Amino acid sequence: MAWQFPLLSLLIWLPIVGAVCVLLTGSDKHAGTARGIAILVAIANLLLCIPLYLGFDVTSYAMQFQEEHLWIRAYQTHYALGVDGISVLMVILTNFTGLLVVLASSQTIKLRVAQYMAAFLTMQGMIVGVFCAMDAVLFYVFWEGMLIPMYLSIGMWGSANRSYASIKFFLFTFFGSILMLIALLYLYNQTGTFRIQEYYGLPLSLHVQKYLFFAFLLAFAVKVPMWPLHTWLPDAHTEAPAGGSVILAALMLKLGVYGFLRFSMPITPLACMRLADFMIGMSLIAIVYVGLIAIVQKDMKKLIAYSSVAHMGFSTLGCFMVYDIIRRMGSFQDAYMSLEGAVIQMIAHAFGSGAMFLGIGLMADRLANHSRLIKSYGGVAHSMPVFAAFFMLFALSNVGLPGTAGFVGEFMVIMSAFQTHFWVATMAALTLVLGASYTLWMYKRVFLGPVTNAAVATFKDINVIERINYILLAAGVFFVGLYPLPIINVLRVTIGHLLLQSIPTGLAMNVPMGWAA
Amino acid sequence: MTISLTEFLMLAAILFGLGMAGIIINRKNIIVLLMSIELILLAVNTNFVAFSYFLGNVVGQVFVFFVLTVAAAEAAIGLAILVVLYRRRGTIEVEQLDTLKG
Amino acid sequence: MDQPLILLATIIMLLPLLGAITAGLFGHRIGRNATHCITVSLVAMAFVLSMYLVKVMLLDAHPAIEGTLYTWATAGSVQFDVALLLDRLSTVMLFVVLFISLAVHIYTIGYMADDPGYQRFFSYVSLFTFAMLVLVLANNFLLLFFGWEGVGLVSYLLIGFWFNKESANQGSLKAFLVNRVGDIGFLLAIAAVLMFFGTLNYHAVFTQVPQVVSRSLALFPNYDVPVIALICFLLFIGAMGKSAQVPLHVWLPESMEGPTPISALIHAATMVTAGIYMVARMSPLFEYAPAVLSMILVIGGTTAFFLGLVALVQFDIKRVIAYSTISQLGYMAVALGASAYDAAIFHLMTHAFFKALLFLSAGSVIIAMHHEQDMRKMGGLAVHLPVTYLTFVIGGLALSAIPPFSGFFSKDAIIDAVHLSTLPGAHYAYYCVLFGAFITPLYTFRALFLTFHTRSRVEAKLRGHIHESPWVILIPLVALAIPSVFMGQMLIGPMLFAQPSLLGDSVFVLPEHNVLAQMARSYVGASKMALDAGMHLTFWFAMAGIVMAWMFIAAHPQWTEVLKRRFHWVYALLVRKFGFDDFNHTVFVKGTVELGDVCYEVSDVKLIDGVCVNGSGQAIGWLARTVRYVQTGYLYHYALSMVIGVLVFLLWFIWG
Amino acid sequence: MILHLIFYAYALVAVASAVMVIASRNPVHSVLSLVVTFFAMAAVWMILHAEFLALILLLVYVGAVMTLFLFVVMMISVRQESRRKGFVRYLPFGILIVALIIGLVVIGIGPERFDLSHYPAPLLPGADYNNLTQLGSILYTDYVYPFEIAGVLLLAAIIAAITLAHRGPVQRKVQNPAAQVAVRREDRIRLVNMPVEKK
Repeated sequence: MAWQFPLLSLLIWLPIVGAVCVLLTGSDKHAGTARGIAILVAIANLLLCIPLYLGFDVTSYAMQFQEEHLWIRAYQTHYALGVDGISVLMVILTNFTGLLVVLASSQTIKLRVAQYMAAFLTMQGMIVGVFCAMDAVLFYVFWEGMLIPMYLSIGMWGSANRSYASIKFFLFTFFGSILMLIALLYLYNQTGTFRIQEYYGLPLSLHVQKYLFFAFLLAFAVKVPMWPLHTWLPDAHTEAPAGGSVILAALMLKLGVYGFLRFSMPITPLACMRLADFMIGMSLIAIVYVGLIAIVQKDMKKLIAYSSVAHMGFSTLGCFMVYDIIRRMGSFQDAYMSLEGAVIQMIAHAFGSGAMFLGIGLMADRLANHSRLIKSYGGVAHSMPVFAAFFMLFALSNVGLPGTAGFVGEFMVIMSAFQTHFWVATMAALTLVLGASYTLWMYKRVFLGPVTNAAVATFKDINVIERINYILLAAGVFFVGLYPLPIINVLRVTIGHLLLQSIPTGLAMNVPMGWAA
Repeated sequence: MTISLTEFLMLAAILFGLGMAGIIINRKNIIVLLMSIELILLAVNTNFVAFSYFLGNVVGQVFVFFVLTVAAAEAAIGLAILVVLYRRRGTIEVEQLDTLKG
Repeated sequence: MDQPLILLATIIMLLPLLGAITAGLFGHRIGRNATHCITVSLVAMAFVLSMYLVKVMLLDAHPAIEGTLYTWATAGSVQFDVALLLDRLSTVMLFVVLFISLAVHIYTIGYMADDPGYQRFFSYVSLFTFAMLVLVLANNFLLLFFGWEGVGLVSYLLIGFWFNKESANQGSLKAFLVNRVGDIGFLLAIAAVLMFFGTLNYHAVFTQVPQVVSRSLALFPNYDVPVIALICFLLFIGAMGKSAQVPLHVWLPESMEGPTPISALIHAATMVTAGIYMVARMSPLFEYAPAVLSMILVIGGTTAFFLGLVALVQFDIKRVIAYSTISQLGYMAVALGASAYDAAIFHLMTHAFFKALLFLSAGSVIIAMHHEQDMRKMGGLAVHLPVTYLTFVIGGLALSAIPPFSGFFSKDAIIDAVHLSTLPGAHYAYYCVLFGAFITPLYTFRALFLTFHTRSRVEAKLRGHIHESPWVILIPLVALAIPSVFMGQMLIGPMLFAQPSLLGDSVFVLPEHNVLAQMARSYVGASKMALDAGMHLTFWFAMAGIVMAWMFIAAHPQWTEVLKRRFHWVYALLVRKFGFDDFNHTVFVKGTVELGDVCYEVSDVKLIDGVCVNGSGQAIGWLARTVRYVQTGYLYHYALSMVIGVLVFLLWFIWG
Repeated sequence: MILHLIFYAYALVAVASAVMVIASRNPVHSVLSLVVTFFAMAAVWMILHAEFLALILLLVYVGAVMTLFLFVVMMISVRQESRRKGFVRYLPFGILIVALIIGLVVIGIGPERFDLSHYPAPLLPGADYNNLTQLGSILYTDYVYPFEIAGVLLLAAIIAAITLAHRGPVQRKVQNPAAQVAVRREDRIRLVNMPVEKK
């Protein structure tokens, strides 16, 4: 193989090396330098995504930009990287979000700036690593490595109850991933390799597949998070600094769904098919039950955290509906929409909830006691009209209004849900009302009405950097909402291939031939 | 030579059991504990020697050699610790040494 | 987009958007005058361009054309396009929307003159126009839904325009949420269409109807529902939300918290009629779902009659008109149910003009009264506001279906059509709309008399400050008054009875449902119809309504009190609006919050977090605390445990 | 037969003295009993033709280790009267345990598995047989590394024992003039306000 420019490696290691550089600036005496380096690194990384996107061949389902070096000979572990249609999008999203977080934090964080920036750059690199890894051990290393900076960021820059939240976060996620490690080791024993691709289509019995499925499920369901493993999220979100909340919401939750797509579905297709109804049920609970919970929240961050759970419910729903759809509709084509919806929902949710967390963070920073309680606000639109307008846009994306990013995924998933069952679709569609209720009711109480807290009247509207941030996000929201086709083009072939791999032969036999286009 | 292996092993077993009993019964003097341990080791060594003889394999004796070495070292250090302990706490009664109590 | 007409339609659609963006993003930089100049001229331009489309499509009878702007998304074999459909129905709607939007834009210059959110308001109104045009011009369900939600959003923003007012915020939220309930139905309907037709394009769907008619879907085990009926039922739920049909009408009265221009534009003329438009557009589907048509008849009739009653006891001038709007929407729904889609659209048009007129006149009154909307504090204003009075009277007469005003023709057609309909529920609907014809003038003229006649009850500090409104307000009034008078007469022939009718093949009616064709046989021409009005029961009902209003309000106000006392329970029922609001508030609002609380406090915090998460942590702590007593620290205990271990191993060795 | 007699005699001595080790009231007696046990067992080892180890046992254990025990026991004066406390109480339990273990072991190693038919006694070695040579030839070839490690271990034990027991120069009385000169007033004196009269 001819030498190739190691783009993916660069995307992973540039921020991590950058983080080391930032750390070298040391104490807060050089905070400005630290911010500058961090922003430069983040921008450079986002720029690197351009050749990634342009060089990506959308007509091929193969892993692209592959890199492979032997890592540990004894266990045949490789430093193997590569991206397909799903992960290339997630990598771009990660770098986009990374830049936003660094920009936003450069305004709000005043204490231990270098360390903060370093933590977030490291996290960014690790997350890119997770999305690129083609080797199970490498994947696992990045997967767990990511927790450390996150844990630190919650524990050090979080608010009052941070130690409880950070420990809860760590234990939950770690507990889940341990079982995943066992599953990976089992697969290694079966195949003698850690290459994830080799695990696809292994002739495992249903019994074994079920065990593997639940091992993976625990790891991914905690990350997503699915009901009832979701309770770490509100705590982590509430206590994390604004940047941490954004990374959590925009990226970490996506890892769960990504895991389902990368591991659960192709490796244990039979179990996925058997347990699809169970997963659909859990997703619906997440959508309806957690939506109800979000309505009564008094803390804005908690509210958005719960809404994240509800929104990610759509992603998991989209993933696990494909089996029923193919069974009901008898055609492969109909399942595309479900998976496309799931992936787009992930991207859309990153924009919407990420922006809202940023907004809540910057409001709380303007308040002396950093309160995030809804009742501490009221009438913010009077003092921050531009911010209120932006926030409305993101709230609407959260509500899933057509034309915004939030709509696309929800629409596709509901459309597909109808093909599984009428009542599944109805339950999922309840989010139209529930989502609007919690988001807009919060908006009403925080932004509208007369100013009730004197401090709110003195709020300054957002400054240039914050405005840039929001313009970027708004562009994302509109782009995905109004013209999702470029994203779908990237996804299409990959999703088709994924479907081929994830459909058990038994089910495929009932499907008329000719779908394997 | 008509003494069978069993007889040696039984002797060793009795010594072993007595060593055990010494550890359990003795509540007062930690030195007796150490001595009980020596008894147990003696029993083990006897087993080694007996098997070595009956199997015609001299390696068993080599092991006894090492066990003796280690036991000597253990006794020396154990006694040193004991002395220090006595200096610190003024007692070597087993019942009073419960710092590790959970 | 090769066809120039589609290009033109696109431009028409985008012009208001351009205005909205300019006003929204740069409004404060370019100032008030520039803002209204830009937005008004852009809408005017769009209106002028739409006149050309009216000529081409309606007068020259150009066949319907479609054009794709771009592909929004694909999924497997399905392709979602952003594409426009230009046919007779959409052209008619285009014209109505742009006409009223233009009038409202101009009116706004005067009405909002001293409001700090001037630019924002223009931005919203233009944005609304854009969304409404998207809704009207869409050629597929997806784009329809885009417009549908778009108008809902702008409606939400505009009701809550004065966001300092708690009631406005409450009203806007309520409007959005109730609309969303309808949208659930709409979205599910779209899903059903996609599932069974494999496409969302109107034309493709409608041509496949005969193949799908026989299919059914199992909602419950062993309970199958015909697909078409299910789709239509769900679609109509969407329409109920948007067009304020019982029981999803509750948001419309509260939407009156918004500024009056938008009450005229959104909550009377255009957005609320989107549901009617949608059902008419989907007539090829609804025609195959007679059960749903019956349901529409019943719901429409109920809405038309019972919510008209509520208008009788309102004292807020805008709320009276709002309930009247609901009632009139009920009429349109009844027409839809009777398969008289043309009549429904006809009434939609006339209603758009005269109801916008009424609202704008009411707005003129409100401006004059310095934002006082309570009719108990008005009275005798006719002297001070002659032009407003005149236009209000015209609007009122049109609404009351007095010949030769436009409302007479459309409403009479509906009543006749439902009379001829043979569907189950048609009788009920007929009596509802018939008695509705009596109620309508009653509340309209009650409002008229209370406001303009009777003795002045204006507060002392306002007296002497009441002036007629400026010309920017009066011009739209006059502009709307003219069609309110003549439109019915002009259009009834071409719209209902001509072959082909004005809407042509945009709507589809099965021969056995075609009541308009039956009516056409006895149609004698518009002027004759107006002259013959005296032969109809409805006319006398309407006259009786006016007379009664005069008796009870103007001539003998004390009679009202007697009635109120005699029928106090009826009065209470009406004042409570049949208890819909109370019911919704107790069951849905409080119920949801309670349910959420239970889910959160009990299930999430106590059960999952308390018992499972923290509980497992505590269990481990408890276990450790217990187990640590094993660790006595005594050597002989450890030795004992070792001995026991040895014993176990021995046992295993010997008998294992 | 004579060998049997010798064996049982020594075995008896070993067991009896072992009982004395754990049952004796006086630790000095315990130590001496242990010495007797070692002697008896050395004789048993002799029967097993482990001459070298038997001698080592006597020289190293009895000569060095047990002496050390004796030193320590004598150095640390243990109150005699408390020694018996609890002994009787735990005695039945201890006997039970020991009986169980011995019983089980005896069952495990009973004649049905380990008698002469299973493990016949080896032939008597020739006249040139030398236990010392045989042991040494293995110890210094195959087991030279463990042997070295054992040496290091002993060294470590010596050092450890010395370090542990060494008291260090605690009795020195040294003055630090610098510290004495550098002392400040507030280090030594604290003035407090107190009420003249207590209430």
